[in-house]
Amino acid sequence: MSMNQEWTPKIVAFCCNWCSYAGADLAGSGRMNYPANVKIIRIPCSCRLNPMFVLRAFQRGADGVILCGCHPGDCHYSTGNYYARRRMTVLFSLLDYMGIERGRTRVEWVSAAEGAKFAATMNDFVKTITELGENKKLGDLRCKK
Amino acid sequence: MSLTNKVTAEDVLRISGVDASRCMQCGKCSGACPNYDEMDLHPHQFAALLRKGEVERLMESNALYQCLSCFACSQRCPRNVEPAKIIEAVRLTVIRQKGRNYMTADRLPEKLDEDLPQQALVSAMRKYSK
Amino acid sequence: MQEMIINRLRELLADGEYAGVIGWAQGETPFDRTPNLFNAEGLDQLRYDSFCGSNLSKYLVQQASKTEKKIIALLKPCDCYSFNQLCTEHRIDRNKVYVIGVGCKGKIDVEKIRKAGIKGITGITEDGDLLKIETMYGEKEISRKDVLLEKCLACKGKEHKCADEVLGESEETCSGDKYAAVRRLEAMTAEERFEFWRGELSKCIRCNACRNVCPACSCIKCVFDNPNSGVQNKAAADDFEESLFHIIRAYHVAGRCTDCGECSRVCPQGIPLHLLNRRIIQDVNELYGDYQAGESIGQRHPLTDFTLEDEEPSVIDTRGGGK
Amino acid sequence: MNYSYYPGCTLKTKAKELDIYGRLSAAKLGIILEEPEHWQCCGGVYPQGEDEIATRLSSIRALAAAKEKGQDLITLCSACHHVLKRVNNDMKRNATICQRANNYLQLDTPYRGETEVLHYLELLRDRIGFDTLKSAVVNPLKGVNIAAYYGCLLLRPGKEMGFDDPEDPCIIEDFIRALGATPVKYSQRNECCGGYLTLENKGAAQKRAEAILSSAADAGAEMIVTACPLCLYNLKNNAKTKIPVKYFTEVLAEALGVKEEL
Amino acid sequence: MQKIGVFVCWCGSNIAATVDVKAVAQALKNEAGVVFSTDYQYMCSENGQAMIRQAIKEHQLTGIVVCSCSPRMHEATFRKTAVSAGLNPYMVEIANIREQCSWIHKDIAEGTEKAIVLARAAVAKLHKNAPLTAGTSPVTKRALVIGGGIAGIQTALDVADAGFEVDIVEKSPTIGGRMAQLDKTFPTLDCSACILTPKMVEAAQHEKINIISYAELESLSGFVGNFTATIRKKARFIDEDKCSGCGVCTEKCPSRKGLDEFNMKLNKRGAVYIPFAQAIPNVAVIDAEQCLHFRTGKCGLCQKNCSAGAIDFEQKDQLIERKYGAIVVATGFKPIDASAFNEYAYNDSPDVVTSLEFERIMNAAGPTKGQLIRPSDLKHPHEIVVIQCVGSRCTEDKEKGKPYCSKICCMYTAKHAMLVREKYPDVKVHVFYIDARTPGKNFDEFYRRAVEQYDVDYIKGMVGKVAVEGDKLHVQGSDLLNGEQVHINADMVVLATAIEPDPTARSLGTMLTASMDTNDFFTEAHPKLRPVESPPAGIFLSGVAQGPKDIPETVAQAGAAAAKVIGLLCKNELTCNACVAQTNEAICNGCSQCEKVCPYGAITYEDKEIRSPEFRGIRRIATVNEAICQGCGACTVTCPSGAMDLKGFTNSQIMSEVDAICR
Repeated sequence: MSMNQEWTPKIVAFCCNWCSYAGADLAGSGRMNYPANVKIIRIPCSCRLNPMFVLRAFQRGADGVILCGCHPGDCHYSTGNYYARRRMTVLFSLLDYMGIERGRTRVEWVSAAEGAKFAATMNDFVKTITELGENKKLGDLRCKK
Repeated sequence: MSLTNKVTAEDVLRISGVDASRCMQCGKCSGACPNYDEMDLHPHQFAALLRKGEVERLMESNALYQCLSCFACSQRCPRNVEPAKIIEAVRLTVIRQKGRNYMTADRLPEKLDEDLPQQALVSAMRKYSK
Repeated sequence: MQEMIINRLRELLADGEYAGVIGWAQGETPFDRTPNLFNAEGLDQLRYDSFCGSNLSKYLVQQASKTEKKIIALLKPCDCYSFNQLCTEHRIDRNKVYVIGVGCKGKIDVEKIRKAGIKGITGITEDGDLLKIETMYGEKEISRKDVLLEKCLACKGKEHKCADEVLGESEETCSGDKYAAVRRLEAMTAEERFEFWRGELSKCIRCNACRNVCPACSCIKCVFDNPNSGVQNKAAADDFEESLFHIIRAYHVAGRCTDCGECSRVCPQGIPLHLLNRRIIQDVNELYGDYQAGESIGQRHPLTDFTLEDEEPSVIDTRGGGK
Repeated sequence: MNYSYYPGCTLKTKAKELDIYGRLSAAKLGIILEEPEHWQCCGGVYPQGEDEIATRLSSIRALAAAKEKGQDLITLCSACHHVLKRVNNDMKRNATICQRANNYLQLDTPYRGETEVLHYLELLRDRIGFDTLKSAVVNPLKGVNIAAYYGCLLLRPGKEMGFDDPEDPCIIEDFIRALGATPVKYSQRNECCGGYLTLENKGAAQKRAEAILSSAADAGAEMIVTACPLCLYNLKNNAKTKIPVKYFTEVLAEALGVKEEL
Repeated sequence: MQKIGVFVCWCGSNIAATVDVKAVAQALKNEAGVVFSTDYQYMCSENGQAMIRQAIKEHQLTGIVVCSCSPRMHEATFRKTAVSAGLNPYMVEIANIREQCSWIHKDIAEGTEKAIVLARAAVAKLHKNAPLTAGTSPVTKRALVIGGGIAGIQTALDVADAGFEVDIVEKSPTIGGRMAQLDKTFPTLDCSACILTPKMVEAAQHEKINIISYAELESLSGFVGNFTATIRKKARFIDEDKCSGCGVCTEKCPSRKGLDEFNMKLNKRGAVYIPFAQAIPNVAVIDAEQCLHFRTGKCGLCQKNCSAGAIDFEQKDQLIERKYGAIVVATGFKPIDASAFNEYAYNDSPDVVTSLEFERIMNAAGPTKGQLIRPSDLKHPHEIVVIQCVGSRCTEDKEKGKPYCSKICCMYTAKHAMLVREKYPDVKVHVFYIDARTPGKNFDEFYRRAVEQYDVDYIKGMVGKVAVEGDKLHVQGSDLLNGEQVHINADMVVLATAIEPDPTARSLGTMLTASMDTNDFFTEAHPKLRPVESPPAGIFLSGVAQGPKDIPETVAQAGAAAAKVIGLLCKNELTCNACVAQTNEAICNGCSQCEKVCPYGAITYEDKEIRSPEFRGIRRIATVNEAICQGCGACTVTCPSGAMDLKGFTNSQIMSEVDAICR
């Protein structure tokens, strides 16, 4: 359905229900544009993001994965984002170590009041991923070639 | 005095790096100014007139040469407007124009006395001429 | 040493208080030592020498829960960390195991001897720091420290962290910076690192040896075997999945891996899998403070913990290392 | 401890006392001040215009030279301190100025504000400590009521200078106390003396100077100390009220017993 | 296999303008399991819902996907619709094609394509949904009010009058708060104490209210309806039950160095003191830092003279643990520290005072017994300057001050000016102001009265410098209207300082997980529609803790918070979250990692008999308390075997969404 067959990045954004999903809604009601490549998956808390979901997204052809959650200290469940912060740090570092482009994964804290930040973050992330180009490595870490 | 290039409020804002729109016209700058009585325009007016784009009025002001550069206005401004920077920027736009040096070296000797430190001369030349 | 252990075990097993001993027996090839459960009668078959590199702690997960009686385990200093970690995770009941710490001065990697060009090995005898190797082509010599197992070079020390009694002397065999290999990789460009890992992981045949030996991989049912996990695959469905397997495995044991090095030791393809885990250990220590999994029982590992001041994930962009 | 030291033009001519007593005292306190071989005048006025690059260069050269030696840069003259400190801030925080200045200078390694600029008084307070200074005093100035005159340049803008609370400074009072004298607080100590206008509008400068001196006199000051040559000139020459005005380094040298008659 | 119905909403033109809704409905027909797909102008309307109900029945749908606005808007609506047609409410998924699609995109092709992907993801997730039933949890019928000022007192009274138990925790030795320190109130000029103290007494005597003074919240756990609070009751070294408040101890105390907090530290008090005459509880307190007994081991005069035997030097802090159903934050404010504003000579002269200090000077029970005299020499002032907006309305990059308008200063300044002129017509009062902000009932009339009737000199402009010159305060400021710099030799200067949240607010906010703004005011759950609730359920806001306000606004908000609390406590039980964690016992290792990351302590372990292909026998298994679990999912990621999963957001549901999006 796209106008032309040029490559555009596929971005999966995991948003916690309480802050960032609401922030994305606010970006919407404020008519703040960001690219349509970004598709949001609602999770209850940033700590629900299993690293397996990130890898799965890449495996299935995503070019970038971003996690948005409440700011540290503001987690609806008190501590969820603190765990998410450590988990993603370790995961991203491991992917970096395996030679995957650093820019493909990101964590950003977006509150329910930060619609503008949500839109700006997505615009910036899409820009970064577009510059990085297609995700070849993670989909293409061919083992038998 | 005719200007070859018209100086705009944007020029002054750019040179000064100041955001004049933050000014709420509380007048604390002018209340703090130690040389208020010597000036025809006062610090808060520099922000206000700049907002209105009336740069020419500012450029013709005698206040440009009465400002002590003591930064009391900038220091005490509750909104970080820094009027001292606006005054300096306007002064720069004036002396950068042809024939608008406020002070020239040949005028200096008459003003000197024995004890006057270099600092006074250097700064005067820098402030009032190209 | 072996005699001393067997004699002590005979004493312990004499009154039937213990169900048996987890120790090493002769394997299929001359220098292979395989885990085995011994009773008093079978003790003659017990082996303890420089080839007993394997970590026995994982075998206690099943054995110790089978019987009411206590079981005796022979653990080298490094095995103790895995043992403690499994106790922390309630996979082993500490009260049901009598741990004999056995002395260790580093174990020998026969592959390294072969790689040094010594072929047709028929026998190996030790003479202090020197190994005398009988081959079909005559006797050769090689320095013992040159053929130690990879994991011995990252030795965590000679202390047994959980022993009820200790038999024999131990020596620390750590050689320099254990993160040296990790740092070498870090110093490469992203492209080079990617090529390195692609090269290594493409050798994987999904034999699951690493998973089966890993003391941290003690799950009743592995996520890769679980149809509901979303990552189930017996054999790789697509090419990405081998590496996915290793990334997920490394991540799953993050914070719990004691750096025992068994994964790399058993890999038939010689993939340096421990370099994945060791990088995570390095990260965790740098970012969240020094932590050694299995140092003691009951620790809270760094990924189940946090501080308010933890670094943001973007720290990776600015930290030294990766280019 | 070795520091780079930027004296500035005035200290080489009309304000020799400020410089010489500063050096003598530093030597007594075990501080080695190294004056770079080639330094240029800082210009005396901080160029507030964001597009003024050329007028910042002489300061940056001095700052970069200190960086080469791996030393902090010590200043004495208030004006030089003000200019160097703020230009250094620009090099740290204003990417455009930093880049444009470096384009001009073509240094071996670009200068990005790495040097720390310290005023002599900050050196005494933060590196040596007023307690240490106190114990080094041999001629305590007992019973002398000294008023500090801060002026503008050391204090403002407070956020950039980071020198002291610009509305309630205490560093010179603490300094006076360390020398055994009694500090006199008065309301005009951080108000401008009008020195810059001494050439243009002597009347205004006289009015400001008188306001300061009479306020200090009312508060019981017997002496005023300052760090600025222009302030010193103005307070001495343009006020009706007469109180001795001295450089702070002169009383420092006196208290440390290293004062020589010049 | 599910039988899924897809319903695409136009939302008038909100969606239909940038998403081809018919194309979306058409495209979804081709998805596996979708047996019905349609579009309609307003799905949330009665007609739209009827259409859904009919389709569910007609096509025997097992689940529905509604492509509409955010689930935060109408998920509950469509769940109810589903229930009324006999479906489980959790067999409903929403594809957010308005906020996250039509409203942010302009190109219709782009919008339509994205809407289809979002709808597909919802269908993919729905395939893995299972019917869920929510549990219930009981409600503890007691409220905790933190802060005993007028806000806390009013909320407590209203809740208690409805028949529920209320505990007030107050950190100082008495309730009353800032209002107790005020002399008169604007715009009526009635005496603050006269209207406040009856309320304090009422609270103290109310059988449902329990005042825990000199105490602070130490920790809090639990969730709405089921909070457990630990309260630290600080040792006051006085037995509250024995002390009669006679005050003999305060007279006998030889220590006179303590600063009287109630009088803004303008005078000294003894080490044992009662904050003010109408304090509640009317019980003394010992300031251990000043007390000679604690400092030297000697003295004990108070103890010797206490006929009630109430002095107890051995008293220790006491920890009280209690359960609550609701929590009200009423922590109030304090004036900012004026010492950062020495351009107004606050540090240089005792005759420069803040407005709250001035309030105490004007008060008959204050340090000067209500006499207007200067703190420095106790002389009567003849000229007073008030400076407004001290520390208010500053930009955030300024090193001092607050970015907001403190709201009450214009009015209390007019009050001060008026009171001075009324009592001492010989005193000139000048007020420097930027704007006189008086939007309130009878406020502007009040301010005008100060100008017209009392001849208060309002000068539009700010003061640049206050200089202490001899025994005068030289005030130099702008008169913007007359275009001149004015110089006033005043005898006193009053600083109308900004107010800021109480310093305990930040740590309390963290403890309650209640969000706060950058100025440490508590944030409302919704700025318009839920102004007295904090985002976490069961936490309510009362008074200035939420933002600057005057007394009537505070009282009104306190009542509103009370109404919300009563609404909650009326219920016998709350419906729990149905989306809770669940253990797959067949594969749980019992490794105890999930328990470590659970913020609610909802996970425990039991030895259970397990019969599965992998294991037969008794094994340690994790169990989730569904009433406690809030469904964050932290445990699911920590679980190495994947035995722990989150209902409604299962691993396979999320993975299906990922797959559908990346398809």
